[in-house]
Parts: sequence; structure tokens; C-alpha cells
Amino acid sequence: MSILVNRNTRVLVQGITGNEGLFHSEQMIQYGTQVAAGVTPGKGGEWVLGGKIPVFDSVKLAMEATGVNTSVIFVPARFAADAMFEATDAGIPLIVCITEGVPVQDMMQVRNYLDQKKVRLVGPNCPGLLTPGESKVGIIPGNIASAGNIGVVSRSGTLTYEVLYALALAGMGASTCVGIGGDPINGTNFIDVLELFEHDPQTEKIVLIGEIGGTDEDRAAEYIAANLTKPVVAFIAGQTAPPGKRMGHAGAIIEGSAGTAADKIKALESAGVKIAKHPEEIPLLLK
Amino acid sequence: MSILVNRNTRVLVQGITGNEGLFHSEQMIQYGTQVAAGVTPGKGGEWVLGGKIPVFDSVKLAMEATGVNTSVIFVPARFAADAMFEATDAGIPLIVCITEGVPVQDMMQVRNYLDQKKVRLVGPNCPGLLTPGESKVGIIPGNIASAGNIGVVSRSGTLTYEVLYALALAGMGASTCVGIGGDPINGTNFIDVLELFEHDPQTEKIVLIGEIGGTDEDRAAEYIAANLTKPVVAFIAGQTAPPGKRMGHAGAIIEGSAGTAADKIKALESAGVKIAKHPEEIPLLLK
Amino acid sequence: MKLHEYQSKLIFAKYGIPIPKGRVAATAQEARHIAEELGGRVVIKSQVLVGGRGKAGGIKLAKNPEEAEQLATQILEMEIKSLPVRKVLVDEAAAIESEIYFSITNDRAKKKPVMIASSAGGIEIEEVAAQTPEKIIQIHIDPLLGLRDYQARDLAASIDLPRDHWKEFGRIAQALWQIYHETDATLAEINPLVITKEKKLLALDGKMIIDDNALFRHPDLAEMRDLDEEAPEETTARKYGLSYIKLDGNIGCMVNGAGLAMTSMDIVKLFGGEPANFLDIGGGASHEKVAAAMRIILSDPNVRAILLNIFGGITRCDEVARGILAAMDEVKPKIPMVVRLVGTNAEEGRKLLADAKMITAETLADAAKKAVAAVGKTASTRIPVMQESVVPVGAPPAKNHQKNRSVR
Amino acid sequence: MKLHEYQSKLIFAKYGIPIPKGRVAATAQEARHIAEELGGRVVIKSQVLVGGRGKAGGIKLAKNPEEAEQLATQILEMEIKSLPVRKVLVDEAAAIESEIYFSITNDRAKKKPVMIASSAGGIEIEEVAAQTPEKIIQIHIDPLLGLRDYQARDLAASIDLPRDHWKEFGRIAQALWQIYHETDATLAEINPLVITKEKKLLALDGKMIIDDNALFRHPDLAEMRDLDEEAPEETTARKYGLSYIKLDGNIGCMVNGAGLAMTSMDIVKLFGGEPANFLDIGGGASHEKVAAAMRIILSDPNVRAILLNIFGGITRCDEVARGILAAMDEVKPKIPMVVRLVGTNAEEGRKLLADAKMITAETLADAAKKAVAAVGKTASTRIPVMQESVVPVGAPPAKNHQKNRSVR
Repeated sequence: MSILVNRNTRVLVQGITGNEGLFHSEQMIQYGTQVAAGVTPGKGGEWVLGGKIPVFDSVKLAMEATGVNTSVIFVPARFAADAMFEATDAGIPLIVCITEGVPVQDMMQVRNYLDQKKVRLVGPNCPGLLTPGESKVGIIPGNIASAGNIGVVSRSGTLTYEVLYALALAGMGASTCVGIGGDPINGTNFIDVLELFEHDPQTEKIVLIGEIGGTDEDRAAEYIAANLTKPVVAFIAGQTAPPGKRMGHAGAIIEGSAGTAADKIKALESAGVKIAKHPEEIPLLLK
Repeated sequence: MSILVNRNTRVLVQGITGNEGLFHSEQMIQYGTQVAAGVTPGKGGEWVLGGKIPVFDSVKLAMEATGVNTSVIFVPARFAADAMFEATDAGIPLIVCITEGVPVQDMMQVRNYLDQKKVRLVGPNCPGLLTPGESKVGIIPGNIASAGNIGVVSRSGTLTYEVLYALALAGMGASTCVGIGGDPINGTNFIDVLELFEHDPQTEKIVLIGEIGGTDEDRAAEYIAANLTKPVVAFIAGQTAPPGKRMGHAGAIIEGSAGTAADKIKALESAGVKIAKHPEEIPLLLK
Repeated sequence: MKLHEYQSKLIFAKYGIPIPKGRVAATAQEARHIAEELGGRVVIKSQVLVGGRGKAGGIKLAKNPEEAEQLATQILEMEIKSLPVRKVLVDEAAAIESEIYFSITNDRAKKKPVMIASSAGGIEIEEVAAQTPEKIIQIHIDPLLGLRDYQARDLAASIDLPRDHWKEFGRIAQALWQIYHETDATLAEINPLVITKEKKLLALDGKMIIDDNALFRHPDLAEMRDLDEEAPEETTARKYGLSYIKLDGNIGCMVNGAGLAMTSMDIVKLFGGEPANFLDIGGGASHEKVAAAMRIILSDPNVRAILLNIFGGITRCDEVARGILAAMDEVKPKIPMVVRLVGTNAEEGRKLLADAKMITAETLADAAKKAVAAVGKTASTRIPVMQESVVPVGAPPAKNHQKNRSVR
Repeated sequence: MKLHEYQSKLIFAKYGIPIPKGRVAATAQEARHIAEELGGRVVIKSQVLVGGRGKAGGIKLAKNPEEAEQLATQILEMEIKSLPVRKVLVDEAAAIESEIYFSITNDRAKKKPVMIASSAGGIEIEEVAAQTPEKIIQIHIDPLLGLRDYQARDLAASIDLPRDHWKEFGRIAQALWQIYHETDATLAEINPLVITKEKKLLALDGKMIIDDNALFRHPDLAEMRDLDEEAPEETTARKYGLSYIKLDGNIGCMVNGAGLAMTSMDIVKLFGGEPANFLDIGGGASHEKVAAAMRIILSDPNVRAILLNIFGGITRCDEVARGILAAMDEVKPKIPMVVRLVGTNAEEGRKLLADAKMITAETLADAAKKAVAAVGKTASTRIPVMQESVVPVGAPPAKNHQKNRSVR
């Protein structure tokens, strides 16, 4: 078992003919992911990656032809919201948006629309999902992680790889790794993933990787205290970062003084979460 | 029993200090409707109708203070959409909009928003609801109808009164009369009300009053054929009206040649509905 | 409110939709000047608010300025479906490769705007819709979200538009959406949107209808209304908030509420009469409004009797009665009037009318029968009150003028 | 991207929000001329992109043009939080009756825009929020529906705004919403929005922050960026798509990904070192980008060693390695470099760097320890490469300049 993606995941790549889309589609296929189709408007009918993957003009056409159930988005930031709307309207139940730099007001519209349609979004500005040995949807380097019983959820990109790598070096494996992305407005959050891990029989322990800014880790701490039976180890990046840029007075009013690493660590510790001082300490705390 | 409104309906009047709002609030109170509060922005704190009804600045304040469960809207057309959004956001479950002349794009936004929030709207451009002897929410003259077992649903305004009056003259009464309004985009439609009547133990027979234009009557006919066990009598206004204004080619494409009285009558007849030649014939067909 | 082709295309251009070079002219000389400015071949297009201009000969191609003047003279002398042509649009002629149909309108069943396109554009589009509906593509737009770029692309792909044109089509689609949305249009239509021999997209013809209910927020558009294009009594009716449509019968009808007004007409017909008009005085009619309504009905020389059917709700019968008295006082009609008042303040209304010489009725059927009977009896000609002051010189004959109007 | 007060207020005015008469000046003479034009008392306000201008003496009231010139001279010679004042806004002084706080910003927890207001406006608003949060009213806006009029009214009522001002407040609220939405602002703030003694609403001060990610659709706003107000190396960093923040330590950090960059800094600190900067080269870093990043790090004279930590994902390690080689070839740094490459194409990357004189590390902890150790050993001063060409004459000393910047 695993969460969100597994060997039955059939992936559509939106923006497949771009540099990143093409490179990572190939990486996904090499990993064993079922990449069934790609979309690039205006390039429908072409075949890429050695003629193995068909390209369609729209998500709807790709879905009708290939029955994909997950979409991963690599389109440039200015087209990302449209790509998410398109995937949603076409009925894709799981959307993973890798693109970084999506305008925040675009994301507020997308998020509110997707919530209406009950579609699950992971990202944007995220490394995607990896269920080791089964499926990789996104850009997490597959070779650094092995299958196991640790659920990993992270707001970060490369820091996530660091953690997976540290686990692998310590002989530990992941059930699924979910990079939820660090943008101010995103889709799936810590709590959503913690809930999935709690109910996933394969997952025995959980690693949570947070950052300064926002209050997601604090709300995750509350959720852990109230609902989680599985042990959680956390690392929070940004302990030496200078205090955040304030969004005028409004930011202070909305977020108060919350958002520092110290606050988040305190909240997680009182929820019974063990805190790693650096990523390579995580495997020790999991033992 | 009855549908939608009864003696427990507690009414808020939006636009209570306007001419129409004030006049019809008084009429409703005289009929026995529980009018609990009114809203006119900028006049909160005043009392109207002999100091009996408090006026609030917003629906939210009115709801908190008086616990209303239905709102009836009399505000001018340019403010009507805002009034419907306000009532929806305040959590009012039943909104009755009497106002006529609401721009159609406003109504498309309102309707799509209300559907998300699962709020029931009756109208706009409608005479409202009447459960004889219990509650009147809107502008249907109360003295022309008596309580009984006929459910009445109508797209029309004064034509509805004509029918209620004809029923009363024939010694028949209504369970509830619902004026759904004749605007191109509105809230509750024929099918919604037919379903409620079908499940209302007090209602034994149903009168449906339609008009030329649109395809609501045709869809009601399909619904009746498939789902209704209670007998239905219908009258369709506009048999002598000249063919409708066409919305360019687009109108022809969207609506085809549908919408004439003859088409609607044909559809209803094949669903087993008896058709009255004029309103005063309705009581005869109900016997 | 319908806009003329030239008005619609000016709005298109403002939003960046490519249109042919051209200008509107009220005289043949002006048309010639415009043709001279444009150079080359021009199209002379009659500007009237009815369809079928082309088939009626209202659109002609001119090879040079002389011919433009000649043809403009001809067209400006035409009447199309009883509407005299008062203006022509002189447009640079385009070299057409193919014609696309493209519009945005309301889909009342789906409660959403719908974008419609077809590769088989041009005047036969309705036939295409009837014969080969699969050639007509519809995409609905979320009214809270607006048109998404991907939807425009899907539309372009669905009508097999060559890929080179997708980006430009996307821009035109977004512009048409903005126009539809920002002008409160109920229709924004480009037919045809052509691909020219030079491989450009060009909106050759345009049609827009603006939601009358939304004109309060578009004073600039409200000013575009062409009063020459409607019957003068309709203009008057609108001024008073009345809804009036002239018909061919002889029993004038004055009713509150569109549904009841249609029903009254239906019953008149059912009992052997012919309604002279549809007239809805609306809700809460003041006595000024009622008086205006009566003057409008009496401006039709065919009217031999008047049926007044008022069922009070928002409208109060006493107020209507006062309106009737005021109007009678002023216009002194010499034809029979059948009056039926029921509902809010009906009693007071009836009392007010008790002394006026009127036929009263209890039921609607009774009222209709009495009106039909009254027409049978009356043979007196009557003075066509108000007509001279309402109908401007040069207006079209009212009779056939608005035959294809309806009540909705 | 932060806008200056005067820029924000010009945008306010464009959308119909009332602002005081006034103009921006770069010299004391200009300030005097503006004061002469305006007549009466004026306020001289320093235009710097930091808060606390008033407390620092950067806002002064002048009774006449002479005094305006005098005070402008003083203010234009000031530095506020290390930022030299380069411009002053000269505004007509308002007769203030009361001060309101009013803004629209993003609420990331609720995923919606939020409108915030308080009757206790002015510079103490944050204290109000902390001490008496009930005086701060928040109303969330549906991002698909936009601000509804009733919400503006609810806000006005909730802050006990006198009813006479509700309509005007509603117009200002709608304008602020349009500004927020159409400029992709993350903050649009009026503080204070005053009621004047003449009973008018007036936006006395304004602050706007534009979403950097959305500047591609606002070229006009992007041009408003005041490069004088940021460290030159940050300007260079942005040009190359890098994210750079200067700190006070001596170990330069170059990392891909913000989270990993912060983690690298944290570990440097954990093992007794001090990071000299935050630098995220982002995803898919090309070798030009990497070279630029290295030049920026080396422009800081405090840097004694560089820690390169690259975990390949979108970023490919071989490409980064090529960037490092190109940069070293160009700038020939004389300080120790600790390099760690893991992930996509790490093997190829390591091969490319095999011949360069670098300290390599396997784990992050190992890399941090080696960098800290390297700083301990090195005593050689190095040439501050690039600094002269990057820092313009008259720029503020880089050291304390951006102390209150952060990585998010």
C-alpha cells in the first residue's frame, strides 16, 4: 500500500514538449511510472520520447484516448492556472503542479474552484510524489529513495531529496513521499497527507519537513495531537533565517508574530513530535 | 402540510423601507405571516409599521437578532444580485426575490453561486409563495385563495392570481402556490416544485401554469411522465402571441424552434397532463 | 436592445478584434468619399436591425468609388422587411478563404454563457445547425470564472481551425468574452469570422444585443439606441416603463403582467375576437403610466374596443382606476371600454370607476366575451387621438412594421 | 515588489480613491515650488521603502513654501534605517477628524483575499491588533466572485463609520478591491484613511506590494521598481532569476531550493559557523546562472569560504558543475570551496569538477563541517572581485543595508 500514487497511476504530462516536461517524462518512464500521454496545445498528433508517448491538444482529448487518472503539470507559470482549470474540468481527480512562480491570486482562484469540484491538487511549486518502486509523479530523483514504511511529507523541494537520501543511507525506505510545495496558497496540505498516512497500513512512521512562514506546521501540530497514532519526526528549515518580510501592517494583523522556526518547533514538540536538528539526524530519531 | 412556507416561516424583508417593501410587509403581516425583521442599509435601528418591525443594516445582523429563516427581496433591480448574495452568505436557506428587471448576467452569477451553497431561491421577477391560511411570502393577494389540496406552480405573476381566484370561485383551495417567475435565469424551476408537491401529503392535485419561451415546460413534461403520480392540469399562456424575438443565429442554435405554446401543450399532453383552454376552465378539469 | 452592425464592430475594434477598414455613411456622397479613402473594392452594407439583408439585396460589392455611390444610392432608397434603410456601412472588401461562425450568448437551460462556433460560418448557419448539428460546437463558460484560455483552444480545435490561427482565435475569443461580459450583452456574434487569403482572421459582420435590464450601468450603450428602427409607440411605451407590441386585431388590451396579458389575448381570440396589441403595464403601475398606456392603445386606428384586465398584486386597482379616469378625461375615447378589476384595492378601484360609462365584468371570460360583443356592435369611426403627435413624419406605416416582434 | 507611497497613491487616484493634492520632489527647490502651487500648509514626506518614517523624523509639517524647502532639505539629507532619502512627497495638509485603517491582502490560511479595517487607524494599528483585536474587523472575499457591495457596507457598519460616509466608503472599497485584483497586489493598504473636518474621506497614506510572480502581466508596474531602494547585488540576482539575501557571516552559501538553502545555513550555524548569505539558484539552474551566483557571493568582502550544496532534481548537477567551472575560470576565487553534489546527473557533475581544486563532501553535515573548518584555516585576504563593477557610486554600505530582509 501507499498513498495517492501507485503502480496503477496513469499519468498525463501537461507541457510535455517543453524542456522540463520532456526531461522529467523520460525520468518518470525510466522509473517505471505509467506515462500514458502528454498535452501541448498545437502539437496534438505528435509522438515524443522515441515515439512512445502521444501528444494531444487538450486534456479532454488525452483523457478520452488514454484514460489517464493523474496529471502532472510542467507548463510555464503564466499558463499554470489555466492548465489546472483544464485538468479539473476534464475530470482528472489528482493534479500535481510542479511549476513554480504561479501568481498568488491565480492560485486563490484555482484553489477555490478546485474545492468546489472536489479535485485533489498537490503543489504548485512542489517536487511531486514518489511511491518508491511503484510510481514517481514529478521530479523527485527516484534513485535516492527505497521502498519502506516511512511516510514523508514536505513543504520543501530539494530538502525533501536530502531527507529521502538520508533515510536511504540509514537503510530506511519510504511508503510514499509527498512534496506539497511551499507556496503561500497551495492544494493538499500537511493535515490532508497526515490523515492519508494515518490510514495507510504500509506507513508506520511519519516524517514531516516544514519551513518558516505561514501557520501550516502549527495546524499540523494540533492535528497530530488530536488524531495521529503513528510517531512523527519533524525538521523545520530556517532557524537561522532573519525575521520575515512583513506584508505591511496587514501581514502583522493576519499572521501576528507566528511563522518562526522556534514557534513551529515548540508547537510540534508539544504535540509529541520529535524534532531533528538537521536532516541527517532524522533516521536516528525514527529508530 | 404544505411546501416551502408554513406557519413557522419567519420572514426577513430586504428593502423594507421602500414603497413596495413597506406596503407588502404590511400585507404579509395582515395575512398572518411572521414578519420578524427588515433590512435597509443605513437605516438600522429604525422601527417600521407602527414600531412593530425592527430594521437592520445587514442581513447578518437581522439574522443574529431575530432568527429569521426566509428572506423576501424588494430592493431595486440594480441591487438585487447583491441582496441575494448577502442573504446567501448570511446563511438564509430560502430566498424569495420579487424584484423584476434583474440583469441576466447578474442572475447567472447568482444562480451559480447559490447552487454551490445549496440555497433555495424562488424568483426573481416572481409573486412569491402562498400557503393559504398559514403564510404568504411575497405579493400574492391573500384574500383570493383558500386552503385546500391543489398545489399551484406558475411562471407568471398576475396570471397566477387569476388561477387562484378561479379555484376559489369554484370552491377549491391550494396547498401552496409557488410563483417561480418568468425570467430567463431564475432559481427554483417547475421540476423542483413538482417534486416537492409529489411528496407533500396535503397536495392531491397539481396545477402548472406556463408561458411561451424557453424549454422549462418541456422538461417539466418529461419529469411528470417519469416521476409524478398525482394528476396535473396545465395552462400555457401565449397561444396567440407572435413568434419570439430571435437572439440572432445563436438563439436559433441554442433553442431551436422550441418555445411555442403549441409545442409545450403537445409535450404536456403526451405526459398525461390535461390542458385548460383558459384559466377559468382549470377547476373543471380538476374535478 | 439590438445594435447595428457598424456599432457592434466599433465595439469589437475597441477590444482588439480585427475588423475591415470602413465607416458608416448616411448619404451616397459620403459613401463615395469613404470608398475613395479606402481605395480598391468596397462592400456597401445596409444598416437595419433585421436579418436577411443580403438576400433582400441590401449588401452589394462596388469596384470603385463611382459604383459605390451608385449602389449606396440604390440601397439607401430600399426598405428591408418594411424598415427603410437610413445608413450604409462602407467596408474594404476582404479576400475570403473560409468563413467561421462564432458567438457568445446565454443558455437559459444551463444557466451559463455559451460560446458557439462552427467551421461552416455564413448566412446558412441556421440550416447547418438544423441539418448537421455536429458541425456546431458549444462550450459553456462558468460565469464566476469567465472564459478560460484552454476553452478557446478546445473550441478552435473542435472546429478544425488550422493551428496557425489558434493564438489569434484565442485572443479574439477572450475579447468577445470581455465584450459580452462588460457590455451585459445577451448576444455577441461574429458571422462570418473569416480567414482571409492573406491568412488573417477578420470579423466581417457583427451583431450585438444588450440586456435592456442592464442598460442602467451602460449609459454610453443606451445612447446607441436607434429610435428610427422601432415603432414610435414602442419608444413612448418604453419611456413610461410599459411593454407594448402592436398586432393586427381590433380589440385593444391593457393588462398588468405579461402572462395575464397573453392570456387575455388568447381568450379574446378563443371567443372570436382579434387582439390589437400586447400591452403589459407592469407591476405597481401609477396613474401616469396607465394614462400613457391608454393613449398608446388609442393611437392605433384599428382599435374598436378596449379590454382592461387588472389583477391587483403589486399593482393597486385604485391607482389604475385613477389612471383610467385621468386618461379618459384627457383623450375622451368614443369606443366601448370593458373593465375588470380584481385583487389589491379592487373595491376602491371599482368605486372610483362607478360613475364612468364603462362595461364592467367579473370574470376574464366574461370580460373577453363582452369586448368581442362590443366590437360587433360598434360601427362608429373614432378620432385617432394622439397619433399625429406621436408618429414623426416619415415614420413607416405602423401596421406591418413590427410583425415579427414578440412578447418575450 | 514594494511601491512607494507616492506611486501607490497615484494608482489610488487612477481608480477614484480621493488623495490629497500633491506631488513628488527630488530636490528641496522642487518641494518649494510644489508648496507654492498648493498654497497653505503642506506635509513633507520622505519616500523610502521602510516603515517607521514618521518616528524617524521623515515626515514634517511646513507652514509655508520657505519652511517646505527648509524641511525638504533636511529630510533629503536623512537616512532612514540605512536607506538614504532620495525623494519627498509634498502633500496638501489635511484637517483630520479621525483616522481609519483599511487594507486588502491575502489570507493564506483561508486561501482568500481579506479586507481589514479598524476605526483605530494610524501608525499604532499593530498595537491595536495586539491589544484590542476586537477593534480590527476582517471580511473575506470570494476570489471568484469579487468584493460584494454588501461586504463593504458590513465593514463600514462594523467599524462604526458614520452612516453619511457609507456610500463613499463603499466606492473606495470597490476601488481598492479593483486595485488589489487588477495589479496582482499582495497588499493594498490605506493607513490612515481619514475623515477630514470637511467630512470627506481622504487616503492620506498608501502602501502597495505587487506579487513578483505576476509582474509578467504588469510591465507598467514592473517599471516602477525603485532600484535605488535595494542592494545592487539583489538587483543582479533578480536579473538572473536567483534569490539572494545578504547576511553578516563569512561562509558564502550557494544552494538549490529555498528549504535546502535555509537548512544549509542552519547547519553551518549548528557546527559553529556563520552564513554570509541566503542564495537559492532555483530549479533547472543553467551555468550562466551559477556563474552569476558565484560572482554575487564573492562580491561580499566578508566571505572567507564557499559552501556549494546542490541536490539535483529539476536542476542537473552536470550543468551546475559547468557553471562552477566557468565562474572559477572568470573570477578565479582565492578562497576555499566546499562542494557537494547529489541527485540528477551527480556523477557527471563530480567528474567535471574532479580536476578543479575543491574540497568535496558526501553529506550535508560533512560539507558544513568542512566549510567551517576551512574558514578557521584561511587567513588570506582576497580580492573583492566584481564589487566595483556591481555597486554603483553612492550606494549605501552593503553591510547593514538589508538586515530586515528574509528568505520568504
